[in-house]
Amino acid sequence: MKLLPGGIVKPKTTVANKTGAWRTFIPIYDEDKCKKCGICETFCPEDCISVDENEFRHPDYDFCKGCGICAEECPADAIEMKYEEKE
Amino acid sequence: MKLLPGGIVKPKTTVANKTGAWRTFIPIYDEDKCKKCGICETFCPEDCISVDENEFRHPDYDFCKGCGICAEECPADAIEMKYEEKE
Amino acid sequence: MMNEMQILEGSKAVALTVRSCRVDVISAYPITPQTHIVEDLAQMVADGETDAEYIKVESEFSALSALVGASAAGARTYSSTTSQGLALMFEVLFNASGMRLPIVMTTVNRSLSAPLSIWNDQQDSISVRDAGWIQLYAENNQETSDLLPIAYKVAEDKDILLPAMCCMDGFVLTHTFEPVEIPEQSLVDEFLPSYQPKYVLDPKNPLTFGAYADPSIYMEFRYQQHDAMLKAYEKFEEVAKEFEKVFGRKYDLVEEYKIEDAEIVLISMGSIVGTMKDAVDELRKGGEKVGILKIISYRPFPAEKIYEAIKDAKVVVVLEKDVSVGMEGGLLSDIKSFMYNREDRPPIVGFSVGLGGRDVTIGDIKGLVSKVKRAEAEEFEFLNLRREVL
Amino acid sequence: MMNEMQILEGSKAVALTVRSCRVDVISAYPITPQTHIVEDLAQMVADGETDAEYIKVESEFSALSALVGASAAGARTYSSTTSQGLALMFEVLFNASGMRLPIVMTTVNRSLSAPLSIWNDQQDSISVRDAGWIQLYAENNQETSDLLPIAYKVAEDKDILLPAMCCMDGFVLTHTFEPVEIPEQSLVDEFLPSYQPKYVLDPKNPLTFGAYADPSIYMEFRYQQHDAMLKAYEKFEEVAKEFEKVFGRKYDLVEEYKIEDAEIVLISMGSIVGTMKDAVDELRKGGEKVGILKIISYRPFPAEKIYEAIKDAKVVVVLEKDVSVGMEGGLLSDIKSFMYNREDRPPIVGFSVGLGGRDVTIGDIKGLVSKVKRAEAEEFEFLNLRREVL
Amino acid sequence: MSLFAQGHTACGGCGMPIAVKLVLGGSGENSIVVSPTGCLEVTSTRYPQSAWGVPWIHSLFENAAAVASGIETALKVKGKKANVLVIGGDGATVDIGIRALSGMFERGHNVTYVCYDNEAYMNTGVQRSGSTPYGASATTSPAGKLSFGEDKPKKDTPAIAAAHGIPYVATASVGYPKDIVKKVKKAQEIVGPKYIQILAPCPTGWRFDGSKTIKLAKLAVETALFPVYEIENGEITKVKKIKERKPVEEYLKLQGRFKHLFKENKDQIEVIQKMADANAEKFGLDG
Amino acid sequence: MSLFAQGHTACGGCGMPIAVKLVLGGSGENSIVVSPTGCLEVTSTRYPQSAWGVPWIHSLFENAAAVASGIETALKVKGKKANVLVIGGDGATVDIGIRALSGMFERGHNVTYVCYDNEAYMNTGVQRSGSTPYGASATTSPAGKLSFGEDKPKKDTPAIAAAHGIPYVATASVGYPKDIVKKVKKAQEIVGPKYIQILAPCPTGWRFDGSKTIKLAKLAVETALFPVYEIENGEITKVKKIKERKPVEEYLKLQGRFKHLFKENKDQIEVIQKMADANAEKFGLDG
Amino acid sequence: MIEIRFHGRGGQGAVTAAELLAVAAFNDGYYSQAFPAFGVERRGAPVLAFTRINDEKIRVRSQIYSPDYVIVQDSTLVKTVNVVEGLKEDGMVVINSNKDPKEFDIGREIRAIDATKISLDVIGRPIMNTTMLGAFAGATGVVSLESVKKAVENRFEGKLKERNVRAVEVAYEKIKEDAR
Amino acid sequence: MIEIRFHGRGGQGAVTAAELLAVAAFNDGYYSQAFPAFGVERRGAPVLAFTRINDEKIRVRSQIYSPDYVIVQDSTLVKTVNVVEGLKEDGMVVINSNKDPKEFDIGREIRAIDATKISLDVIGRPIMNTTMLGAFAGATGVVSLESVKKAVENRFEGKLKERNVRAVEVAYEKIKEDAR
Ligand SMILES: Cc1ncc(C[n+]2csc(CCOP(=O)(O)OP(=O)(O)O)c2C)c(N)n1
Ligand SMILES: Cc1ncc(C[n+]2csc(CCOP(=O)(O)OP(=O)(O)O)c2C)c(N)n1
Ligand code: SF4
Ligand code: SF4
Ligand code: SF4
Ligand code: SF4
Ligand code: SF4
Ligand code: SF4
Ligand SMILES: [Mg+2]
Ligand SMILES: [Mg+2]
Repeated sequence: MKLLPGGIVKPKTTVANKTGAWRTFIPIYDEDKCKKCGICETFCPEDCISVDENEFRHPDYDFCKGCGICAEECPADAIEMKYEEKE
Repeated sequence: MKLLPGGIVKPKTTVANKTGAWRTFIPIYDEDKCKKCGICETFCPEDCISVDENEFRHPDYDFCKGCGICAEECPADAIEMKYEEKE
Repeated sequence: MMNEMQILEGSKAVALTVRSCRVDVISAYPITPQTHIVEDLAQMVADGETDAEYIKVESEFSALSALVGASAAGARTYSSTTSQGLALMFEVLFNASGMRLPIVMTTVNRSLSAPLSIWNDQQDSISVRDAGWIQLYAENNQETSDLLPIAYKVAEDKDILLPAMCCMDGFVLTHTFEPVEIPEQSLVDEFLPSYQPKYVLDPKNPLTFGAYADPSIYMEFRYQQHDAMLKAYEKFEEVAKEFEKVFGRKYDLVEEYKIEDAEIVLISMGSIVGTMKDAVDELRKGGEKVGILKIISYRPFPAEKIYEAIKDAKVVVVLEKDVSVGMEGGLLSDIKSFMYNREDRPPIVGFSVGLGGRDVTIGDIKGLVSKVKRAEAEEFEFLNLRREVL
Repeated sequence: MMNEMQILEGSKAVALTVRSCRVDVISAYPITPQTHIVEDLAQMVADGETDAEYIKVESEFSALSALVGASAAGARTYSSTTSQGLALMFEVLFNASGMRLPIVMTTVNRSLSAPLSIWNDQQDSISVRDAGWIQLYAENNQETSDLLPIAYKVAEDKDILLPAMCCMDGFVLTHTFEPVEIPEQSLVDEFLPSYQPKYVLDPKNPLTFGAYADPSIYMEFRYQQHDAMLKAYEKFEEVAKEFEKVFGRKYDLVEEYKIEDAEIVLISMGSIVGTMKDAVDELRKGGEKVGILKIISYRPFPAEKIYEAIKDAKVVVVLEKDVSVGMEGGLLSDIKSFMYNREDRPPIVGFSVGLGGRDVTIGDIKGLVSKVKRAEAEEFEFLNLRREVL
Repeated sequence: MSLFAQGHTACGGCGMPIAVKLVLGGSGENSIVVSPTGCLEVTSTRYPQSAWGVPWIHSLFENAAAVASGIETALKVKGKKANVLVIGGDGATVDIGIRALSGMFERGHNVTYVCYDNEAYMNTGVQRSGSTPYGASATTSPAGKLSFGEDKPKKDTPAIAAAHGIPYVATASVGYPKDIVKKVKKAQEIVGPKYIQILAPCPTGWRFDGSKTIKLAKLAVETALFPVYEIENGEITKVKKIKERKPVEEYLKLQGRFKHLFKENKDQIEVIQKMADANAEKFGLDG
Repeated sequence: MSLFAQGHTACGGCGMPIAVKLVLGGSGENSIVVSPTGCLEVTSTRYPQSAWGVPWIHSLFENAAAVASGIETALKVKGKKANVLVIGGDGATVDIGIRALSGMFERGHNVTYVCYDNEAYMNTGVQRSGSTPYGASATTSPAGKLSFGEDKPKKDTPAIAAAHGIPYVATASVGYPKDIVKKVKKAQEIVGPKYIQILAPCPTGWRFDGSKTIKLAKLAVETALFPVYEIENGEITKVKKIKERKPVEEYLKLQGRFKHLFKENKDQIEVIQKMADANAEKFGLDG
Repeated sequence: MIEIRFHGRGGQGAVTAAELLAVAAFNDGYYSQAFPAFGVERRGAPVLAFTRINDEKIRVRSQIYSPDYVIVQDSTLVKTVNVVEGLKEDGMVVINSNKDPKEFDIGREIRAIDATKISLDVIGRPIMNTTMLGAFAGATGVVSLESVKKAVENRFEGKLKERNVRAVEVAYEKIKEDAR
Repeated sequence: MIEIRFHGRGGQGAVTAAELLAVAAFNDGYYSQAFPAFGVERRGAPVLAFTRINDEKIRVRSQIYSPDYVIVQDSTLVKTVNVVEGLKEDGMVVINSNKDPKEFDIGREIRAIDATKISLDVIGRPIMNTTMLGAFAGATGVVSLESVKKAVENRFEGKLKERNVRAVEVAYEKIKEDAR
């Protein structure tokens, strides 16, 4: 790739950077408990929680750093942080 | 005179600079009118008005620039600004 | 020709030319002796004589920073400063160049504090010679004007994209009334089309400007910038030719004066060259083979042209208004360094002259030449030092 | 010897040495990779381990400005910065030197934006080479420490009175743990007595500092400053001898490494010299007559010592971590310029290396030497450029 | 996906990207953002990658307000319209950048300046800033034998901004996301300089577990240590009332940066409580 | 002779040297003064002469507050005591020097910062500063076909200073000399940063006859365009009441810098009158 | 000269580990040098650190490209980073893992230790950098156990000091045991 | 080349006078140059300004040390400043004074005019810089009356324009008359 003068960069190109690998703990979502309130989504610093057709939330593990905010803030205790065995 | 490193200068050495020569108008003090209030002295930007033993004020013409503040502010109209014939 | 000329202050000539370059955004902070330029521009804005906006910043740091933003947003931009103001911009100078923004600035040349001095020398611009700015030096107020559209055209070229400063000696040029042919609007429009950058800050194409570079790539950005400056050498020549076509006035990176047969070549930049020309004429009358190489473009550095001009001289003398403390002048170093590995290289000596506004006369130049002829000049020295106070 | 040593981070070594120099006033602003130095100092202050006051300024501009005030009031002063911080200080750098205040600063070397880079090169300090500061460069953390008391002693000498920066490569030295013999307090006290300036801000002797100079006198102030820098050459030698007497470690303006019979002399400054030494040893094993001239003092410029060291070389190679955009490196220019009028002058080529933290290995040095030997090196080039992205 | 993309490299649990996505949510696509050096810039724009979905520019650490001034002016001359924002850290805003900021305020540029306040220089390793709160240990104002950490109260930057006579000043916290979006939207509708300071906890610098970011962002408000309010044309027009104000201890004890207060410097906790009480009083937070 | 000697080269009738001698009168011999670049520096310290009777130092235009911070700290370390003052112009204070000033305030240095306010950059030829009043014509905010001069209100620097939470802020005018001496004396007794802004008319820049300096210095106060007050620990503690408030016209018409208002821009005089009214209201000046 | 490269994640103390190893070697009477791969990495992101150990003064300043040893503090890194890059043919990897080292198919000698578990057990936190040093000492003999312990002792205070020293010992014994 | 030096006081418009003289010469078809002795002088302080007039382009930039003419706007300056310094032997001084020029014992030709009075009478203010130019043109013929008037016309507006032009004329006539 050739350098553009001054180092101009295309938008949203960090998506190539799979920060999911940084994770130690992983959030596990329990649809049975979920109230579809969207709080997890609002607070996720990685903005990596999407909504499916049934309004359930799903973290994108490619990017989720496992911070645990969603689990902490979920009013329904629908998210559990687990130590992730990645090997 | 040798330069001191950094250009250090002795205090109050501007007194060598006789700014009286700048004057176009000259303040003439009238002791008969003077109330000895000291207002002229307080306001003179050249700080060149002194007090004699009788508490009369005298401008130092070596420095007086002839601004006219003293004349303007004198509550007794004891000072008159005159065009100065210096030649 | 004479009747197309106006007689006016150098600062006014610059301000009028800036207007005719159809600058979009001006951002500047007042400082002696640059003030008249920006005051004239402010008055034009107040009178609706230009469409430019003038940002009345609170410091020179912000003056140039605002232009970084404006230029990235696609505006043609202008500033002017000098001395302490240029020094205060130092960090932004490198930044603007690294970001490859073709900002143009009139650098009025004045000495640097301490001690404070509002008078002319060229320490300010020469001390920022590393920063990646094109630097052009004017001898007279015709040049202070003409070099502006030339600077814009070189700077904005897609292969260059470097900021440029047009340097003019403080007071000596800014405050001098003399006849100048102000580039006419229609001709300027012909010569200098509006600025159409390829990449701008635009929500429709949301690019990121100024990403940082880790060790895997930083060096390449620096090289690119370095290379652009090298390319600006030929670009300047090309643009100067176009300028000549439109305006009839001829410029080059350097100007030679009575140099063909010269045994002593004097090199300098800026307004002092005028005085030197008169001195050379007088010396020539006395039979001395003296010539002048005037540097107009200090960056890009006109290396090959300098070489061609001085290779046959018996001795070369660089006169400049700066000193790298404990070393010598910047121009002297650049010239000697560039010539170092050449076979046919004349001896070169250098003088710091006119620091802090010390006047330089025709007599001074003649004295200096005679000192050099007598082989009494040191490799580098200060001209006209008052030894008695030291 | 080994058991008097400690192993610790370079930044810590510097901080401990600053403390042992009995600095009165510290003023600094954090910036990577200088942070550990000032954090260590802040902790010492918080723990009452030093009598110094630490002014937690809001910018580097104020950091140095505060020291201008403190130094004029008679305090021994210290700061540390790097890169953008040094650039931001630019105006104050000239000012502090012109005011002849012996402030000492650790300049951590880092590249300049744009593009932003927090990594090491020496563009920052080299680009302020005109400013009238003594500049010393350390190869390792023993030197980063030892050069501090030396710098104070030279700077504070009544014939010198110039500020000094001790330069250390960012990360490469600041963040490296290695064994260092920290100058012991009693020895430092012996070597470096307290600062007793002749003129200070004192109501009992109400002097005026920083008067401005008109054209009749400015040039003489500049010359005085220039002359002080020239004098610092011998002063450094003198002080280094005293240092050796007290601490047993020997310093000079330059250090020669395997240079006696060297046909190729490499010149550089800072931490890269360590890698170069290993490379030279390997090259020598292969029969190459290569040596190194390490510049410790870049300002004052060790002109004569450089001349002596390189005059018999077949070729000289300057490696440096900077570039004057469109020209070449500053050290290269200085050396070539200084040697220009000499008769016995070897060819000199230069390389910009390690810009923006690009790593330089033993292999790189060997490759560079072999390129020079094959006479394939250009007069000036960038080492290890990734051509594919250009 | 919002206008601030995934794959940025902020620490897990960082409050700053939460603030950024909310701010961009409020200002929308037609925005141009300027950021000074700091965690945001470093974690979002390492060449050749960028997290930004709107045009974004970085120049230096201390000049974002001036760069934004230039952009706004260029748009004006060119007859274009876009929301010009600065999003910068507290250090860039309240310390080294305050001259540029003050100038931008004074000149009346139509720019929304957002300061994400993580209360120290995080990018360089948690050195104090003017915005660091009293009692916090930072690397240049460390707790130590003679020191209980930062000994100056948090710089009141919103008050300084308001003293410039700008039309809109607000504070907010990532604990209250809708409030942020609302305030940014409101700011965009006002012509002139706007200043919004958003508390964005930093797990690394404050030393707490990243999952507690929102909790702390709320506690700072609930203890009245970080009052949330709006000032329009110099008048306080709205404050976020606190139902039951919590003792500052609840907030402090969760953070490593205040740990030392619970050992040698208990008296300082009372000082901090008084500061909270003063805030509550001044802004009428209780109730 | 006061501590500011004769032979300085300020224009005849300049208000600034009046302010300086009064300030030094208040602070006394045991003072150290820092001055930034400006009329004061240039008219008092041309090598090899100095008007100063106390130790004085100049470094640059924008760093006086930082230089003073360093001096104060050095004295502290050395165990010496002296009144450290800055005496600087409005440009040096409210524009280019405001970062250094803000930093000095925040750090709490024991320094009295005196701004002599002549409402423009006089030394360089009457360019606008942040302190230039609305409607004044200055060389970079000139009256012109499309312009009535400066179009931004005077920067409220005392309010900005007060927002920093410093213990003492005051305004004064050379029209009231005793007030200046009193305020400086008071400031010296308070530990911490003090800010005093003194109106000092400039006959050259405001374009009036030098004899009218005191008259104008009083009129500015009597019209409520330059309110005189003290703020202690954030509270307004004292204001100079105005017996019979004068219409702003009386003040404006004496000055060349406002001359254009009496031609094409009469409406702007009303705007200025409203500003004065607002000041009177805000500070309770009338009565 | 012995060259060691550390792979870890931001926040795991890889840089501290490299420094402590240098200190330990220094304690053993060697010259040593430790430094990070300077970067802007945040917590969780992959990071590198380096240590050199030598009989003579160390002058070279480049990064380490052909290490003799690689210490991997986080086995998940193996997936995203080529941890054996440049590792000498006869070099060795010491990895933090509860798996059988044979499962890592990396073409070099490899020794595994469940340092996270040991750290959790002994120190009470999953910070395993000191533990890994104990394991490294045990597996390689490059530095002595005593010197590692001394280095760790000087770095920590109070309870953490004891526990870290203990973790070093445990790991040292464990990896020696495993080798038997 | 003709070189003229102006002596005045800050605020008296010496710089403007030098400029107007250059403009007048330009109007007459010459090349010309005008510049101040750059300084920081305030109102009332002695100041200098310079004008050069030539048939060819003027290149020299130094100050003027050997003027052909000296114009003294304020006769009080004679006491403190050596106004004839460097003045050519055959040079001339034009001074603003109501005295008989013979009273000035300065060893050069001198012409006096009471410019202050003329200015007060004609312009209504004691600003005598344009008046002095009229006198200079009359006394020396270096520039034409017409060109001086044109220069002054272009510089001023409204009433000031007329009055200044008139002052130029009056002074021109007066000094010519005196010479008769
Ligand atoms: C002139 C200058 N000084 C110092 C720095 C170093 N620096 C970069 S970011 C930073 C701290 C940023 O703090 P803040 O603005 O609060 O943002 P944060 O990192 O906390 O998000 C510092 C000190 C710099 N880049 N430029
Ligand atoms: C960095 C820098 N920018 C600009 C200047 C030029 N300058 C010197 S004094 C001055 C104006 C001073 O104004 P103020 O502070 O109000 O003081 P005054 O002259 O009005 O007394 C300016 C713009 C400078 N010296 N340094
Ligand atoms: S916060 Fe909990 S309840 Fe709400 S959407 Fe997310 S998972 Fe469901
Ligand atoms: S753990 Fe953190 S990063 Fe992962 S989805 Fe939840 S909030 Fe987002
Ligand atoms: S005229 Fe002015 S300078 Fe002279 S004495 Fe009166 S007040 Fe002072
Ligand atoms: S002001 Fe007038 S009355 Fe008062 S002392 Fe002076 S001359 Fe006398
Ligand atoms: S250091 Fe703090 S502010 Fe910076 S990215 Fe990490 S958590 Fe966020
Ligand atoms: S210009 Fe104004 S402030 Fe400056 S010296 Fe003259 S009157 Fe005083
Ligand atoms: Mg921050
Ligand atoms: Mg002012």
